[in-house]
Amino acid sequence: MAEAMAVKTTEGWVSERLRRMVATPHELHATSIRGGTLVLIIVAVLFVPHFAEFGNLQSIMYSLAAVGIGAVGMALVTLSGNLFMLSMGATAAFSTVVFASLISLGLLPTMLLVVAAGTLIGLIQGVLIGAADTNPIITTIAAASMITGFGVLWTGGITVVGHGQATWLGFGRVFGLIPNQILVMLIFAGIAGFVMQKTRLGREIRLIGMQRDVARVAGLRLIAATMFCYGFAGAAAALAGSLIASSSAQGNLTYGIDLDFNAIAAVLVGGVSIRGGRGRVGDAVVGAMFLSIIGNVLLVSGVSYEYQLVVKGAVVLASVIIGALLGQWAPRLRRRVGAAR
Amino acid sequence: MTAASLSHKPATPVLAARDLSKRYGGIMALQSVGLDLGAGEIHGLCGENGAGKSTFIKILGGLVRPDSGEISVDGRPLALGQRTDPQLISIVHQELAIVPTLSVLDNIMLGMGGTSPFYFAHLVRTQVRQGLDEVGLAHIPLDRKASALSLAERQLVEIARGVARRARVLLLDEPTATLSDAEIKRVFDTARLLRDKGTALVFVSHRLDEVFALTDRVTVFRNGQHVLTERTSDLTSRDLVKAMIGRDLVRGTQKPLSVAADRPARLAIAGLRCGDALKPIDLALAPGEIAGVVGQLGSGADVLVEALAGLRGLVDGQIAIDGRAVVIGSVRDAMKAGIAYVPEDRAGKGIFLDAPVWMNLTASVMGRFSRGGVMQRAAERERGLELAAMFRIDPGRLGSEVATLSGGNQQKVALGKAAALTPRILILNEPTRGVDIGARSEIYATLRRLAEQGLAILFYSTDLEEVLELADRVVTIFRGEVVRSIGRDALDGGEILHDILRGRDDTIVLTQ
Amino acid sequence: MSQGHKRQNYLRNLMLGTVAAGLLGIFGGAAPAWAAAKGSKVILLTVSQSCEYCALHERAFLKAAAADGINVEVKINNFDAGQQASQVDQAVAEHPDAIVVWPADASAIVPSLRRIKKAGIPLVVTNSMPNPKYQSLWNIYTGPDDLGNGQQAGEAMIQGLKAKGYTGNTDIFVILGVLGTPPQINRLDGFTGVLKAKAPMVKIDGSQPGNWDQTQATDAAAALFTQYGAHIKGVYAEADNMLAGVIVAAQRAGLDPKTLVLVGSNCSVEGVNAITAGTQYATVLQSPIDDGNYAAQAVADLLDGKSVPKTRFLPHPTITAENVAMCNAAIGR
Amino acid sequence: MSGAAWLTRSIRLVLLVALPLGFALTVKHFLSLDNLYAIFQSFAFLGLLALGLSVTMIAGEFDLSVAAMATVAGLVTIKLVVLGPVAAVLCAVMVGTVIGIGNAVLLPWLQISSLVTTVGTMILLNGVGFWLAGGRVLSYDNFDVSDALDQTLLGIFSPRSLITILCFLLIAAFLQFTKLGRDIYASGGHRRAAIQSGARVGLALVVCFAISGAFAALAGSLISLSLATASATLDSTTLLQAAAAAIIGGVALGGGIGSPASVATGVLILTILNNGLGLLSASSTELLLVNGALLLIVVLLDGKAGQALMDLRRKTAQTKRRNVTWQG
Repeated sequence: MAEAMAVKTTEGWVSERLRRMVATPHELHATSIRGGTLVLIIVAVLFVPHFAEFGNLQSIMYSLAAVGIGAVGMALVTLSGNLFMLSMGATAAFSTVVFASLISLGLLPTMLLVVAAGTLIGLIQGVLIGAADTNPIITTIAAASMITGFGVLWTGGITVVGHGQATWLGFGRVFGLIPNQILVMLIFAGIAGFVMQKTRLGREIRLIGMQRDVARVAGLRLIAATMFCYGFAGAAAALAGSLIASSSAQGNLTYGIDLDFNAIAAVLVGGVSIRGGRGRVGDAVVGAMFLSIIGNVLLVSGVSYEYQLVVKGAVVLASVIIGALLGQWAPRLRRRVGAAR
Repeated sequence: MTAASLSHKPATPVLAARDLSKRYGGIMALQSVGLDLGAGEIHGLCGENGAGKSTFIKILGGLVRPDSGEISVDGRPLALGQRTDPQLISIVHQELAIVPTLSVLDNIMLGMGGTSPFYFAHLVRTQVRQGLDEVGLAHIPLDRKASALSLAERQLVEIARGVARRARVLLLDEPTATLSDAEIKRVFDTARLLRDKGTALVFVSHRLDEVFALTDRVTVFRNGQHVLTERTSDLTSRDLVKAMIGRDLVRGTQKPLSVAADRPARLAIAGLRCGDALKPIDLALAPGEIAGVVGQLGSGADVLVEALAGLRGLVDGQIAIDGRAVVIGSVRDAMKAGIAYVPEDRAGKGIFLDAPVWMNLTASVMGRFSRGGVMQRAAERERGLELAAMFRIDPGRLGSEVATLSGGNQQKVALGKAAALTPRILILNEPTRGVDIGARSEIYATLRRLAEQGLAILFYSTDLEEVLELADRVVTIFRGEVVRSIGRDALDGGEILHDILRGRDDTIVLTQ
Repeated sequence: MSQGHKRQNYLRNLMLGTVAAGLLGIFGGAAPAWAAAKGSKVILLTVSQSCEYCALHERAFLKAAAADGINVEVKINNFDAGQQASQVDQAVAEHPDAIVVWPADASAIVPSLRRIKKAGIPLVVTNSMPNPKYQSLWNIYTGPDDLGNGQQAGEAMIQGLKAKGYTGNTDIFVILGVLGTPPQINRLDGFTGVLKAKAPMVKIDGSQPGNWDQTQATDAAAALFTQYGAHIKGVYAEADNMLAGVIVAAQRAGLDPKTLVLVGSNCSVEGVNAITAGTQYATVLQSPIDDGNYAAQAVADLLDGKSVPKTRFLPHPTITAENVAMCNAAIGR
Repeated sequence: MSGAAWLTRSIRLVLLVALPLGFALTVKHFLSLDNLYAIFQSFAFLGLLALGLSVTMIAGEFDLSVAAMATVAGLVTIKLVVLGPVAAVLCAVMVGTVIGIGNAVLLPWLQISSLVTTVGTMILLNGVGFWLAGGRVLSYDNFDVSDALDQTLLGIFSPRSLITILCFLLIAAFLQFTKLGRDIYASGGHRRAAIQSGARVGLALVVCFAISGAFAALAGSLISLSLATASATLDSTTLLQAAAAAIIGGVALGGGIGSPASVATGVLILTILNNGLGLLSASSTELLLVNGALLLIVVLLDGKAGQALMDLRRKTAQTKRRNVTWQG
């Protein structure tokens, strides 16, 4: 019986893959954004002067790295069914200050400490949301003002100048080609993706995000999963803060404060369902990539700032609308692909 | 539609639905069905899940536009596909349409229609009160918030809404599914009073005894087609079942297990208490035994099963499994102790609708398939195939989202998810709610097979037929106390009803 | 420092309420307008504590005011013009001896200034000047001369280009602050005006806002470097922290900042570090400490009845590697 | 649930009484007419925003675009003020209403959360704001309108704060005494049940978002006339403040619960707290920490912590009752 199944599965692998790509609304959305990003890159390479120059591609990577990491963290929170974490910007800003204060210890210990601090900040919120069952949006809003408050208390609003070397992270490149920052992002996203897709904890997070009550009756570890997501998102914000602070080895409570909305936009554009449980970490990274490329194309074509904002807003709104429309077409498409099979 | 199927057609139909058809994708949900309804008639509508009842109801309510057909009320045709005027046809939905944050009065007045944009609660209050008093709903509190009501009271509010609207046609979609018998009686009384006042009623139910008790005529749908419309008194229960499933139902074939007193108990409960809901309860369950717990809503019978599943937090009293004392304070405690649980609310608590079948089946036992926290998909897949075979789930659909399965197959997945734990005790809450008759007997057979392998099964059900069909032993509960715990053959439905309605001693009922 | 001061104020106010005739209350509550500075009560409406310049400004102001024996109450609004308007209402309600306002928005503040004027409370506007046609509404303005600041930056750019041997047609670009804010507009006007008049062959190829933010400035500059590539010989950023972003972008684009003429403004920590490292050519000093001190001085003089000039601009010397020490002193490092 | 609601309601009332009382006792000038006027001036702007937002919250939705809408409306007003201030305000409110309706129309069509669509609208409006401003701060030289809007009436009010109070009364009457108002509560209380029982959920949502858009626009329009200025960079914390006010006042994020009275309570608690702390010369740090802590306490009480406290209270009450019966 099992053997027969295995044979059937191998034969059906390609069509199964195809079915998977359009099976659910968020998958369909994610697939289209991946396609859209590809089309965008091709169009930009062909029609936007200077776009394909190596320096420009690098600058896209630099502008992507921190937001991409933030989007990965945000995606975990969204997948766990807790919508958005609105304290990521504050955490990132706070982390730039911690980074600059500690950088004299050396880059690696500093990054580890900063990420540990961010994890702790996230974990505290995770405990409140997971164990005390508080509303995630309001809890993180409140946390954001308290994090900023403590930040001001500590620094007095002054830019903290670090005494140490952070150039490996700020400017370093592998073989002089790929910025180290983008490597850090890829490794981070890879870890998150592995946890979410391959591990027990990741499966639990997705199932809890999908239907919390079912997960409770099924005996899944609700509190641990929620705490993990928030801890991880806090770590992501802190890592993003490190990236931002590394270029000048300085920290200030205004650096990276807009990480929240950039990460949310990436999650929305990437097609992670905000109903929770449906979507992948990679989708958020693709969303961030799409937005970075759009932003870069507009900047490079010299479009004025007002129009850049309008276009970015339109992209997010259009992506939301298209995603939702795809959601309604998805069942029909699924039937068709199913029938073809 | 044949002429024969429209025999006993009333002279002046209040509701006349003709030639209704609806196609969803490639599936004919309804194929040219019709129904005529006279004033002062209670009309039963029966059919298995997927027979087209709910599509029919949605078309009547104007929530779905049929591909063809026409509906008229009192001779005036309805505009199809638009919300039907609730004063013509009012529907009491199976899934309660009660807004918990609103007061009872607001709930009753919700969607009332009418031209005035204003709503002054104090002005309509008296009128609504009178209308309800007339049909025997005098006890419904109008000013309380609906969230403070019991499930049964909410059901009555829903019916009260139909009454207040003074609808010509009142459609009750499984109004008794969640009710205890005392409350069912109240619903029936109200329905009869309304009938006597000239309202036409449609009564949709899975419970055949109720259909026979209440209705004047019965219509049966099967696979989207009209099968029969007959006077209820002209039919036997067997006729009806045959019309519904298209063949004779073989039932009650399983011999009940006679409990040997000398067998060591698999589950032994002593002095189990849960707040005020459950007085100290003693209960023992042998391996291989299937026990049915019966009780009215609020009797504490459902609390007992939930407490054993770890859903009620820490409870007082002793629980021993195979002679070893265990402490159950959470779902995970219960699972560790060897207890698996299948909840009553399948879509809300039982299964992950948007996750594939295999992921559901192993959801509670992921720890067994993870090495260093990483899931071992091959082992998981193998176990999924085993469970699918055990519960007769099509192995080709292991990768499909559960939402795409029928109700019966969804319940099999829920059962498989619990069985995956390889429990020593399986606890079921309403094991076949919303499952059609065919899948139901399959599930009973599987449960019996599991029991024969040594599993002890304890289930709670409000369906007496189910209890008599499945249980080796019946435990009746009244006001948090066990009335009787006795072999199935030793008592009949009437005695069970007596137990759960009155308890041991009739005088208890009088002292409030 | 500032925290300690505020704690004192907090306690003082508590005392004011509970002990009706508290020792400080005699000075704090009952003094008439135009009283002497010593023992007077002044409300400072400032914009933010989580911006370096703002924080230093507030500290300097508080320190100088304390030295003059002025009791200061601070209200902060995070650059929210609407909130500042209601803080002005609140401040007027307290009948202080004088008010010092750092407008969150130089235009939106005007109706509030009218209210203060109507209430007859002496007023000092600090840091950003509303349209001079309303100058009858305030007693003294102290703060930066953004036009002059931009002009100075233009001079520094011309000088730098000459020093690095870029003659003839030269391309530069500009990174701007938040569009529409007076420093952004005035600094750009000053900068372009000087270039047009004195170095017409220097061409501004493009501009993008960096919103006073290093990260955004990095992205904007990266795009402009991409767009205009190796032609670019100089960059002007309206603030040093944004110029730090420009330096990052240049390094990432493989350009050596030392070969470019990079001119910033304010002489904040970022600028000092970059000038010391040789990656930045020049900046224009705008000292937050002077800014705060000037405002405190102005309000003290005003209350003491001294005759003071209507407008007092901060000095805005050019800072290069030679005189960077001056800047260190000015920002208190 | 209702238990936790009881607890937070009592805490709210205690705050609403204790805060002003405490400040009146400890802070000079707190009870002066001028300061009460200042409190109501703060109430005027935040109140309108929170009111519109809370109507969508009651319907079980959330309009994230209110702050951006206020900014755009302010710019529209100042651009059109040449037509006369009343016409400009009306135009701005109309724009807000239309955009609000647009938000609502997207919902049933797309069947997605308003949290998502309005994030999109917010980012878009933000861009439109910058485009309208064209890189400048728009200002209006005639201060007569500003003076008229903010003149003192009855000692502590101004036309602007009276307009806000009038809006609160109107919405309270609308929600209480119309069928549509009740449909709005039903839509938020239990969406499916509301649809099944025939409540006009689609219409209710359209009206909610129209109200939310219109009030946000009115708030932005009035504040820009009052400041005689509009710019594209309104403070980003405005939205959070409006949401915090609604939640502190007792509007449930889940929908179906709350009223204009509760919104007013929340806005007053926040404005009084900030005003009082301002008079005490609190630093922005202290303000941030106090506001954050207050919000945290409210969510904690709405969550399990409040539930636990309530269980405790119920248990003691039961023990008492039992004791009484035994004695009897």
